[in-house]
Amino acid sequence: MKLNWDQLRELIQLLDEANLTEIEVKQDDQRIRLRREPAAAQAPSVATDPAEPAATAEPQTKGIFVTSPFVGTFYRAASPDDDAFVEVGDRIAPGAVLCIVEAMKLMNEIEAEIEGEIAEILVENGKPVEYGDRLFRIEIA
Amino acid sequence: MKLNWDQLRELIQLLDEANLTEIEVKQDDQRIRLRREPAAAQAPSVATDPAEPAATAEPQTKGIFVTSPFVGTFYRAASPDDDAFVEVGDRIAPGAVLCIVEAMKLMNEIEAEIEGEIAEILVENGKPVEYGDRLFRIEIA
Amino acid sequence: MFEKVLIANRGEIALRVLRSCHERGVRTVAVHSEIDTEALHTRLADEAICIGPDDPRRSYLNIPAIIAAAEITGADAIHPGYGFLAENPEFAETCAQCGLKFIGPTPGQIRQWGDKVKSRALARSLGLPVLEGTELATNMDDAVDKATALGFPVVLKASGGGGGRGMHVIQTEEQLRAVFQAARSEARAAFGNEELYFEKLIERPRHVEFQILGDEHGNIHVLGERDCSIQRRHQKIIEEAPSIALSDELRSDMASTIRRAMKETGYVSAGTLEFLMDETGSLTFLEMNPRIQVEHPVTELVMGIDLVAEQIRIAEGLPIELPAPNLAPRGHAIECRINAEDPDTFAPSPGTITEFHMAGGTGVRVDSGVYGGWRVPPHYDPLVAKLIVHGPTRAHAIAKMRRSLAETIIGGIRTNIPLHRRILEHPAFEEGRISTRFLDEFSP
Amino acid sequence: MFEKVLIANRGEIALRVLRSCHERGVRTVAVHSEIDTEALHTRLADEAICIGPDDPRRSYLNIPAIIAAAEITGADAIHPGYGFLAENPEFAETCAQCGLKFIGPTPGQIRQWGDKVKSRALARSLGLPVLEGTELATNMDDAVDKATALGFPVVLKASGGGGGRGMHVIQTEEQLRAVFQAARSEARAAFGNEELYFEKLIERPRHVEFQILGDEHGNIHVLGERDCSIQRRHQKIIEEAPSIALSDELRSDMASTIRRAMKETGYVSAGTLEFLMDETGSLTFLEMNPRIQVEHPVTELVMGIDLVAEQIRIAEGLPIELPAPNLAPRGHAIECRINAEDPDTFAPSPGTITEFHMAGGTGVRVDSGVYGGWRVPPHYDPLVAKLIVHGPTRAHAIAKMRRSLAETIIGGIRTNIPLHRRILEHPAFEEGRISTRFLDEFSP
Repeated sequence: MKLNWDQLRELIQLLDEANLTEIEVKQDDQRIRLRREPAAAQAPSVATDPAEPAATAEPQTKGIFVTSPFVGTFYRAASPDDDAFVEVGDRIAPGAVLCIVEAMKLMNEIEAEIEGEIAEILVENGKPVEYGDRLFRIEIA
Repeated sequence: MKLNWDQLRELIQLLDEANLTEIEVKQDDQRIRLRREPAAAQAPSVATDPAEPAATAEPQTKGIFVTSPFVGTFYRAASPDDDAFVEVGDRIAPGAVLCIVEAMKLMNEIEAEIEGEIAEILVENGKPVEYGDRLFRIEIA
Repeated sequence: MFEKVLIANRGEIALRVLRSCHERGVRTVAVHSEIDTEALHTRLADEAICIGPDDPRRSYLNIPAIIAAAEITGADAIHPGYGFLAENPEFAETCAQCGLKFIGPTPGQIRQWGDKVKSRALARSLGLPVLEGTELATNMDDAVDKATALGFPVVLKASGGGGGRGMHVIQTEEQLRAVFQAARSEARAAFGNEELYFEKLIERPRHVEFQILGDEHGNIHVLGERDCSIQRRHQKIIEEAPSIALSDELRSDMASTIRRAMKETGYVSAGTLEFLMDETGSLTFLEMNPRIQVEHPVTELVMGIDLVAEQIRIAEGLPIELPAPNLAPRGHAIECRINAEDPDTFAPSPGTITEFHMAGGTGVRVDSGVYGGWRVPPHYDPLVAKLIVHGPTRAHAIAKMRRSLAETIIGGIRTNIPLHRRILEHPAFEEGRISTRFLDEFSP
Repeated sequence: MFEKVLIANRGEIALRVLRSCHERGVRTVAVHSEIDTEALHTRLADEAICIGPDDPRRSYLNIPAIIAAAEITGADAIHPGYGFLAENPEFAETCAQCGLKFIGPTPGQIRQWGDKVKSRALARSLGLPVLEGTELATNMDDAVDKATALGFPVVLKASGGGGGRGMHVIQTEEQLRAVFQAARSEARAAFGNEELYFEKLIERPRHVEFQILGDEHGNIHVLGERDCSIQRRHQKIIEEAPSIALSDELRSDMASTIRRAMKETGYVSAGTLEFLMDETGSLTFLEMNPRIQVEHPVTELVMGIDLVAEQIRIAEGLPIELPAPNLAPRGHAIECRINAEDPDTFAPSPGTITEFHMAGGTGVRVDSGVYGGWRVPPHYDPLVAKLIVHGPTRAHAIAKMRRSLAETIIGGIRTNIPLHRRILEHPAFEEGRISTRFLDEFSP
């Protein structure tokens, strides 16, 4: 048996549809092995999503995420009277202040580490953030 | 045995439909292995083997197993002074008495249901047997 | 002392018995059907014998197979658990004939309490308060006469029934005429006994039952009561101890009356006398169950005792051994029966348990015969676990049960946990305003 | 009453606190590191906040992150559990500065008992029996003089140590000269404090500790003792209550002495006074742990109390609420700490738990922060479950623990269950001939 590219794709689809975890095909002594993952390995259903690691590139959305290095409260401006540090569409350079995360009455300025464009602001002003929460998406043009 | 592409696809479908977890096909010593999802994938490790259903055909050993329909004590003869009902190599016909399983002081004669040859006697005289324990393997010539 | 006990049951009660045996240093033999080859009682016993196919009539109710299993393993005694053969006097007799000690009352005692009409008469003769009722109704006209004399509404009951089975509430003569023949056929089919009789209907009763223990030395102990009013179609689903509906005086009066009555019958082993309490707070005898009950743990928790260990001691001929001569309940205990069933439709939900995380921590007891990965078979009782909590007061116990239900996760099958949560959150339950009609009236 | 409590811990103790909060109707906030996103304490809390990466220094020991988590969730109070920040006086102070109630003793009390040399002096001044020992050794020659004056063998201890860390048994002057400098560097590295002192060596001591509770109203209760002699390298692995080594007279004398001493210091919250018992049966003060301990459940079971609920009540400013004024232990309780480690080499064994079936039934309590499918992270404490049993006597409790260990199955990781089984089967353990050297001497 020889597999071609289309057959391989179909195999992968079948694997998914049949809820298998493993297909083994060997050529000469012709060994074929298909395995299904045992059902019960899964955990209680009150799941929450794991926090994203800082600055993760995701295949489906372009760009880099800036995540919170602290637990605290997210502020887009230095004070209620000031303008926001950045807006969507702004070009930023490394070192540019993006926001403040307040923890224990300390105002921690979060700076950009890369050059790019603010594509999305993911947290509302004044809202609490956890460690690792995504704050901004930055597109590197 | 040579598998072609369509056969492989059919195998995967069968695996799914039959709720198996594993199919293994080997070429030269012609080993076919089909595994059903174990009832207790996550289970404690003090496992015992599931009792075989009565009269099971197995791929690796030819013939039919005669299993015990009762819990009790297995006797190969009507009394200690008598000859055994059957010996390995004997040809038997349906209705032939193969052994006795004693339960609650009742001597229950176990009869053959098919024609064939006694290939193996799987329990020693005087030993306890559970429901479903294999007593004899009979080859249907 | 017994060296080896065969446990003629499955599920949580088989494990319950196994545990008390192992703690006592007694070896255990499990019997099981084919589908239960990987069941927890099979796995954890010292020996396991397959006694037949999945159909319980051919395995767990198969007397010759069970006796043969005891014989080939050399067991000294058989514990029947509850259900299956626990109240079958022929089984108890067969054990005795085969030289096996039956861990329970005598066959005569099982028989004595098995027939519901005779047991009412017996209870009355022993001085127990018995609900107003009739003799057996011989035919339709006789039934109408007897029911009319008693006064509608009445409950039509099968003499061979029990545990809530074979009961019909009858409001009028017309209704009686419409159901009598069907009820008779049903009773014959279900219990092999078509005899029917009537009892007065209590509209909104509490179910209150007393736990007793008797030994071969003539000792009888009444170990307080349980309130099992939360029921669905006469099946208990939540039980507690003590009952908040009993005054100390009534509790102590009932205990004396029951002790005297059971001493007179020479009762041996564990048993439960069930009563209905009407709106005025008076108790009338319902039935006597000559066996360990599903809900026994709530009594164990408040009394600090091991009822199954006592059953074993009693069967060995030893006297009952309690931690103190006059035990009083300490704190409050609640049990929720967690069943593999849809919480709304109550349809059974067998299948593979993919996740099994029971509550833990202080004051929480879990009695269960299942585990993650186990496939609950469709052939048997849907009980998958008993979640039992113990706290200093009823309010504490309710709070503990709420948090325990909240942290219990059973995946892969549907369970009645959502129903239990709703009941435990219900103000009427919290305030103790409960009766056997709780679920009908509050539909929580 | 608190509305919301943040639990600054993980694993079984986080769940333990969560349970008492939920039973009290108090909402909970879990904090967790990234790897603990799916941990049970994270899942079961009302709210969960990720406070940092896996390294505990950047998450569970990260004071600003924990305080910020309390601030953004609006928590009223913080329970520190044991370990991590539980005995950090700066953390307790920071909580107070930020308007958060620290559920534990005052920062001053934590500080008072944190330094082992000062705490010995304090204990002596409070009238507690203290093991003969020396002042701090300023240098090598001073150390030799002090140890010689005390008389070899001695134990060289770090003033900043505790919980068995920073200890060396020294048999001779030569040995002392060989290890002194290294011990000093080690103490500086481990505790940030290089001070060393000596105590007399007790060859085969029992570890006996007393549980206390104090409230803001000046009440002090001594809730009996625990025997924690079964240790491996000064880490307790089996604990029981009561200790069979104490006569009723000694128990009551010690309780009076401790009550008087702790009343004098105005101690608030739960705490434990640890003692060593020598071969003659006399007790000498070892250290005071100003927090809840891992082994607290054995006290809860024999006393019928909830120590964590009392900690919360006390922090709310309420008086301690016990079921009876003079509690006496009822029955006997044993705890086995089940660790994710090789039972022979004691190497940690993190990994995915493929099977998790804990014992159940009467008299069995399980406190665990894991579940089937959970991956035990390598970054933290290897404790996966505490198996705790309660029976009417020590013999019953041993029998119950044996059967509980026999039915506990944890797959996918190695655990010390086989070691526990061997200890529980050992005649010396059964007879109560135990000391902190049990494992060295019997190698069960």
